[in-house]
Amino acid sequence: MSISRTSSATTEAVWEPDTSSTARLVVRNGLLILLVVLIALPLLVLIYTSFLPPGAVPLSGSELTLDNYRSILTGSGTVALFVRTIIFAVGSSAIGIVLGISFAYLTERTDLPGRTAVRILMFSWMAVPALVFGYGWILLLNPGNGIINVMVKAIFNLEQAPFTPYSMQALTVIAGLGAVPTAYIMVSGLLRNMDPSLEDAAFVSGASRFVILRKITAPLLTPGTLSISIYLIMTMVQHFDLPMIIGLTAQTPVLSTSIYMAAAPDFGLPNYGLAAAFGVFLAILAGALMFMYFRVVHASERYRTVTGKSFRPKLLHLRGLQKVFAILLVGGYFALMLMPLLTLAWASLFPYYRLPSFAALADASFAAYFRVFSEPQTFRVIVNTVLLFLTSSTLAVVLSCLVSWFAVRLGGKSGRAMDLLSFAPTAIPPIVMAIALLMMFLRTPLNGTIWVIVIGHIAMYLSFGTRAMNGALIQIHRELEDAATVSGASWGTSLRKVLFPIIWPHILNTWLWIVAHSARDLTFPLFLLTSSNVVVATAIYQRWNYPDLPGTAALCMMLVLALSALVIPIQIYLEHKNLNKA
Amino acid sequence: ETAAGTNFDEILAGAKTEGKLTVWGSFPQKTETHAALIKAFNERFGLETQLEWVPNPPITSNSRALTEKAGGGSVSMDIIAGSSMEDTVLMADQGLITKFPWTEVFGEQLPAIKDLEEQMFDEYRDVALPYYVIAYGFGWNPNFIDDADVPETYDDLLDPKWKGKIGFNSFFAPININSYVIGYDGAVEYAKALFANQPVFEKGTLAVQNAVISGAVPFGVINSIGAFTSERTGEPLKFKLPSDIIALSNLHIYVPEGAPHPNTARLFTAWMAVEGATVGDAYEPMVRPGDKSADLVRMIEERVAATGAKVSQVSGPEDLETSERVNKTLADIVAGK
Amino acid sequence: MLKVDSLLKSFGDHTVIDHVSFEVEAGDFFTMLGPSGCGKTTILQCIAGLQTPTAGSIEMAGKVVYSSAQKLFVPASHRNLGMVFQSYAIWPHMTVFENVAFPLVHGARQRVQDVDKRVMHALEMVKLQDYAQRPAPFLSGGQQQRVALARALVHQPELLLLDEPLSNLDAKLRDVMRIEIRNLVKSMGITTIFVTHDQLEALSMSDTVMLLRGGHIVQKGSPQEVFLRPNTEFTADFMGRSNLIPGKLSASGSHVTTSFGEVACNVASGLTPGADVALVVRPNVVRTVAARNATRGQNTFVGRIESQTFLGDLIEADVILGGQVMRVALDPYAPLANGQEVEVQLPAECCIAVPAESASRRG
Amino acid sequence: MLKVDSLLKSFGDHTVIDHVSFEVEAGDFFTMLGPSGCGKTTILQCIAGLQTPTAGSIEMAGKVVYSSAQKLFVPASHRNLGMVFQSYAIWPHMTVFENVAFPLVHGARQRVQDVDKRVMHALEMVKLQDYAQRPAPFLSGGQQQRVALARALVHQPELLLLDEPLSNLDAKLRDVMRIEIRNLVKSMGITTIFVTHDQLEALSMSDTVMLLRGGHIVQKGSPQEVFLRPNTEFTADFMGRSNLIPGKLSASGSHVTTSFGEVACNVASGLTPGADVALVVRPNVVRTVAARNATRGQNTFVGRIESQTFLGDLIEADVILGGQVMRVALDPYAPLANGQEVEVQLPAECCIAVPAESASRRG
Ligand SMILES: Nc1ncnc2c1ncn2[C@@H]1O[C@H](COP(=O)(O)OP(=O)(O)OP(=O)(O)O)[C@@H](O)[C@H]1O
Ligand SMILES: Nc1ncnc2c1ncn2[C@@H]1O[C@H](COP(=O)(O)OP(=O)(O)OP(=O)(O)O)[C@@H](O)[C@H]1O
Ligand SMILES: [Mg+2]
Ligand SMILES: [Mg+2]
Repeated sequence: MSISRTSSATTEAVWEPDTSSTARLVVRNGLLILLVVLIALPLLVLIYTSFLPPGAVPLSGSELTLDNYRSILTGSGTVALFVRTIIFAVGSSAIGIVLGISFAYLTERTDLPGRTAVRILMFSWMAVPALVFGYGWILLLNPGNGIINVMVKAIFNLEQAPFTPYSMQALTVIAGLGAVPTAYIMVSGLLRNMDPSLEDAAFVSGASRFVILRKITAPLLTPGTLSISIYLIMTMVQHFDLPMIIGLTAQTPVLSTSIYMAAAPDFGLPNYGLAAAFGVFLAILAGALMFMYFRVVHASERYRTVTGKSFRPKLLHLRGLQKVFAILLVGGYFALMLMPLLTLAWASLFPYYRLPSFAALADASFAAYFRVFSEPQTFRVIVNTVLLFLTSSTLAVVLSCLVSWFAVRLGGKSGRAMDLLSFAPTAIPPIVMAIALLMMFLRTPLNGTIWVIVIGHIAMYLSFGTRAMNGALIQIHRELEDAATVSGASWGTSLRKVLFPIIWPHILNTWLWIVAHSARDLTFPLFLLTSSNVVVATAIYQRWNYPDLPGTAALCMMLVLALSALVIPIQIYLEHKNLNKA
Repeated sequence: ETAAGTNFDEILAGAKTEGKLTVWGSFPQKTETHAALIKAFNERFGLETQLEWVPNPPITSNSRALTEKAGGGSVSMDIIAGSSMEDTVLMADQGLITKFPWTEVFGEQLPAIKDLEEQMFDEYRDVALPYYVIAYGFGWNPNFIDDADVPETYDDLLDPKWKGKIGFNSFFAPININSYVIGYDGAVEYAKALFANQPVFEKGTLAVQNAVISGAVPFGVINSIGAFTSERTGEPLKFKLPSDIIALSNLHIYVPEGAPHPNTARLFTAWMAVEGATVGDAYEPMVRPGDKSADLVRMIEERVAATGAKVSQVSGPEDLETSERVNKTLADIVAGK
Repeated sequence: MLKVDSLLKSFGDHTVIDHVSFEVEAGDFFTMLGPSGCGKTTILQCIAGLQTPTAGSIEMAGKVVYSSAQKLFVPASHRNLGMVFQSYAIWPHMTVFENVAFPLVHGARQRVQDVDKRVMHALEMVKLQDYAQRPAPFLSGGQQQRVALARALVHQPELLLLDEPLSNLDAKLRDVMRIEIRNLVKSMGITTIFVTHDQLEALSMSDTVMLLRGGHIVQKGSPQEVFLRPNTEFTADFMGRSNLIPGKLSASGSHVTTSFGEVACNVASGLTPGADVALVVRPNVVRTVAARNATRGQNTFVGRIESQTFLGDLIEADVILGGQVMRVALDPYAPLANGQEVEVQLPAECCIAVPAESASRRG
Repeated sequence: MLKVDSLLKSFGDHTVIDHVSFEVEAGDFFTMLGPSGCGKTTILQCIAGLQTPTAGSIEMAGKVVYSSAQKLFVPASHRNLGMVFQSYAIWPHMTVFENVAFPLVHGARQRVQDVDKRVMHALEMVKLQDYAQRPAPFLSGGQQQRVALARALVHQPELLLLDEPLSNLDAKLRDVMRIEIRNLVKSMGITTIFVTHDQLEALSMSDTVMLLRGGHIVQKGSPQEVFLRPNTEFTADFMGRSNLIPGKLSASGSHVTTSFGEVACNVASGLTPGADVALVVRPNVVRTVAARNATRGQNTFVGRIESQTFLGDLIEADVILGGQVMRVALDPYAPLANGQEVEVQLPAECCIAVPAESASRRG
């Protein structure tokens, strides 16, 4: 890679087939190095760690063994563990996808009342930590005094509690419900980009609405849906909050909880080696899914339909029962999602938890909120949290934009490498990533600060960010950028002044998505916790274990409100912008 | 970083220059307690130390310290507080903590330190100090279960009528401690029977207590600290010791190798173990091991006298070995192996 | 066959189809022509049942399929239509065969027995029988266009609707498809409604052309009628290159007084002497020769060539004639020089006077 | 001004530009014409610096901007170009003014002082001065096209590149813009390279036309040369409707023997007597009259009208002539009937014999 310059001062001449400007070259190589450090290095640490003997800490100089693999492969429970993991991941993703598709169809293709509100709410739900839902559901469904159980028992005069959150089924359903917003947002993007004349053509051919749905709409959405499903399954395989608080009792450990239990037990030494070896299997599983993902994405290229200029989405008019049913479905979902939140809100009002009743209302107070706020630590927690999600999401989005640009616009070997690298974190269990980061930054001044968590989140959410930005970039005609280049704009200027402003709504949406996920993530903050880097998610977890239920609930509510206050206005702004454009 | 002193004066002098202290510990819990402790400590020794208390469980602190040490640097914390005897021994074996002549150095200012040292068994006499004692028992929510119905013994928990209704620590405490009385085989057999009764696992004994208070389970196996705390706050929780086995566990406080403020750390550790409970108990229940006057000790004596319950407490390295085996086996069972 | 009566369609306050009425004879190739946004697609979609009109009625083969008065709306799937979309709307997840078979297999009509035979027959009609098993995305634009046609025709609809089916094809292919489509539907005798904004397509394919503007019908008739006897400046201008020369109708009513003299011409009906008119003269009817000093006949004027553009088959030249620019077609094989004096003859039978349009209405 | 030497561009094994060399004079309006996929855009993008050639060299205003031998590549932003894209590439998040000001404000060149004045001047040139503050998406196609032009010209580039700038406009607007663009760049004296697949655009706008096919140059010359004296069947066919009649060059070398007789004609250079040739006859040079029984002169044959298509300005008819279909243009104002016997006269000076092409090469 040599750069030669002509003598002319105004002429910047380079010799590098792919990158025709020095800035671009520098950025590309910088990105590649960054991605390798951020992603390939943790993978290496993961593999190295998996060969450590039980109880050894990485870098302690202990000799390497195959014991962990041996114990996993010969352990009688391994097969069951994998099967359970897959059932959980596939099951919950299926629920998420099916509901996500239904809602996306209703809001994008029918005249369902309150479509915009649904869209905005869906985005806001994403910001609610899975933990919050988990705790809420436990309060609602536990066999002891779960509100629903108590009510159903009273109404039907039952002896036994009819529901329990502590079962594989409940775990799957609860996780599935939580996955709906993510699925919804991805699917509605697909629907928006579909040429409605494909459906019209079938309608004119004499097909009924149902046949069209079955024979045209569904198959057309299949590749896109499949790739979304694979993505969801991957995140579900690694999802550990809910399996932790529900699955343990249900005695249904999955891979992610096994890793966590090995890496962060309650006594003895963490078995990093075993955790990493599990992680390697998880990575292999995710890698296989990733392979499928790329196959599917590739296949879906040819499904991308040419759209004529008569593109004008038409809304299906819902009639009578259809409308009632649709409203019930959407309303039901939101009610279902609201219940755990309301339960927590209720719990936050009392010094100790009581079953909801009017009698109890007399004792309600905001004492827990005041208590939480009066603690000196709270200020630091808030600062840390804000710092964490603002910087990690902003940096992740900036990186995603650049990586996607190289992957989509420039292609070639380096583009593909970046695409693959940026997607790889999906295959690395977060906890393993956290261990790796701890190792990597131990001797740096970053150790123990919030910045290590920021780096972890950037690495984790890069995969989503690049997927989203890839999608946005593909839709933008590259002539728009070429026009800037030919106008004499440098590469940076063409991105800054032309490309990014055009895909601004996508950027903002992606940013919000990462904000929401970064604010709710527990794995990194918990694993890398020190005195100075507590964030709200860890504070919630600590309080729950304290135990301080009202405090926990109060913190949860404050987090949800704060995130909603951020998400909802931006969503309204974006909706408004979209409407103006149409 | 200051050099670690070898006698009280050096340590005190060192502490004066250090001025900071980072403690990673799960007990005591409240920030008010932490504030009161450092205030009393500073007054006692004429210091102006600032305390940073990170409420991490000992296992997190231990593994972090080990990792940091292996990584070749100093560790993040000055003091780790809350480890069981099992974990303390493990850390000593890993070289994270080394022997220190506590009585020799601090015996004059804090005479009771000698009693505490004697609670450690010989091989590990000087590596750490016990500063907390907890007893396991049954906690229940009187709103959901009548006092009379609450099980009396561990065997009562196996009754099928409690299926799915018992709150239990997901890391199986105190079955491992009970093994000192019932042996490895007895503990494993018991655990299998208990798991078949589908207890509601919560991550940690305190989480079990939480579930009981919220009514998610009518009762569960909890420990005395939490029980006493709830008693003070008026939460709907009652506590009693089992009539067959009373599991006791000491929690320990120690200074890891490479602590950034070794002098303050030593001084605070010694003071905390000896006098901390007296100061802290005003804010949350704290019971110093060997404090004959404590309520807990009286409760245990009464229970033993009334029912003949056996007290199960670690008494030597062979016990630790047993409990480690139990833990491993149970983990395998739960993992489905 | 098709009867549209007083069709009205508004979006909010914005009326895009303003009480349009017309009839289409069975077997006719009927073209709706007009500039972008004039409402062609909207009318077609109302006929198809893909949009609901605001008011009016639509009758198809004697059956009312929409009537605001009777509150009647037959959905698209029950109107027995064939339709080809601008974007083709070929289903990418199916083979060519499956695409074409769809209306037979999934249509709301009675089941047909010989799906295979009929699909293959339809594919033969569009000469794609060899491509039956090809996945639809692996077709060129022209082939996709043909598949769309076969799909629209396979169930022998009573009415075929075509919405700018040629606009995504390149010029050469468009020429070919134009003829193919017309021959095909004519040979099957299917009534066809064709939407386009390209006058050449309209002229070359249609039996009847209906020219629309801003939701109104401007002129309706055979291609020759519309082209040769425009009734408005708009029609004249829209149907092809035209000189629109402002003038006044003479007292006799058979001449137009222009800046360069009296021109004998045909006169659109309804014009009274003295009216402001536009004289429509197509460039290629003008006979232009180098000026001779001989006596000049009727409708012959002298001008000067201002500029020329070579267009291959002809040279388009601007001739200045009494201050007026007249565009004329010259023979490329017999070039004239710029600035040259020329004699311009306007054949009276090829000139037509239409009502002048206020400047603001000129599109 | 521009010198492209032995330009090679491959994608993997697939060579799309095969050692193409040409020069463009300063101030020339130079058009690259060719069917879809022949490599026009690729050449243009190599000139612009938006694609990197595989080998060759490109010189612009005396400076080498690309040379594989010297390993030199000047990026697009430093080539001082103006470019108009097929999709206009108007930035939708900016106003018209901001769009046009962009090259001045963000260009890599020395800062200019009078941005406002120069932008308004550019907008005046394209008659959009009143639209300066309009957000770009609220413009019609033609207006967007003009903005693109203003943006490409505002910084007075040395070279203007146009990639099918008219193909997204409707026919009427295309006519207008064709003239406007040519006048504008000619008045500014800017060297322009224009890419199109529309022969009418090429003929009407260019000083020089370069016809491409499959990455090769087929013919280069003035529009008249290329249209009137095609050197291949491909050129003849591509430049406009042509009858390509197979025949053999007679011994005299000035006649072609066809299935319906001997035709006197011009002969492309390099043809030897007896060679297989195609006789190129444009439909509109053919004079067709109802058959009379008078004696017939040279190049006059009798045929029968097979079919006719009304195209407005003319009627295109197929005449059967000795088993050969000859397409001719008829006068729409003097119609002839189908089946009628007609006399067809082929003016010798308008007929040209070119080397016959093997069927496989016919595009
Ligand atoms: N859903 C809608 N909401 C508001 N206005 C609409 C809607 N659909 C169409 N219009 C308006 O109706 C008018 C007619 O549109 P239509 O699509 O029928 O035009 P068209 O003649 O087919 O034009 P084109 O040649 O561009 O396809 C346009 O002004 C358009 O903006
Ligand atoms: N990135 C690419 N990879 C592979 N082949 C390509 C690529 N870009 C262009 N080609 C091929 O190069 C050839 C020339 O393409 P080019 O875009 O220059 O044609 P064109 O003459 O501009 O055609 P059109 O009139 O359709 O725009 C085509 O066969 C095309 O398929
Ligand atoms: Mg339309
Ligand atoms: Mg091109």
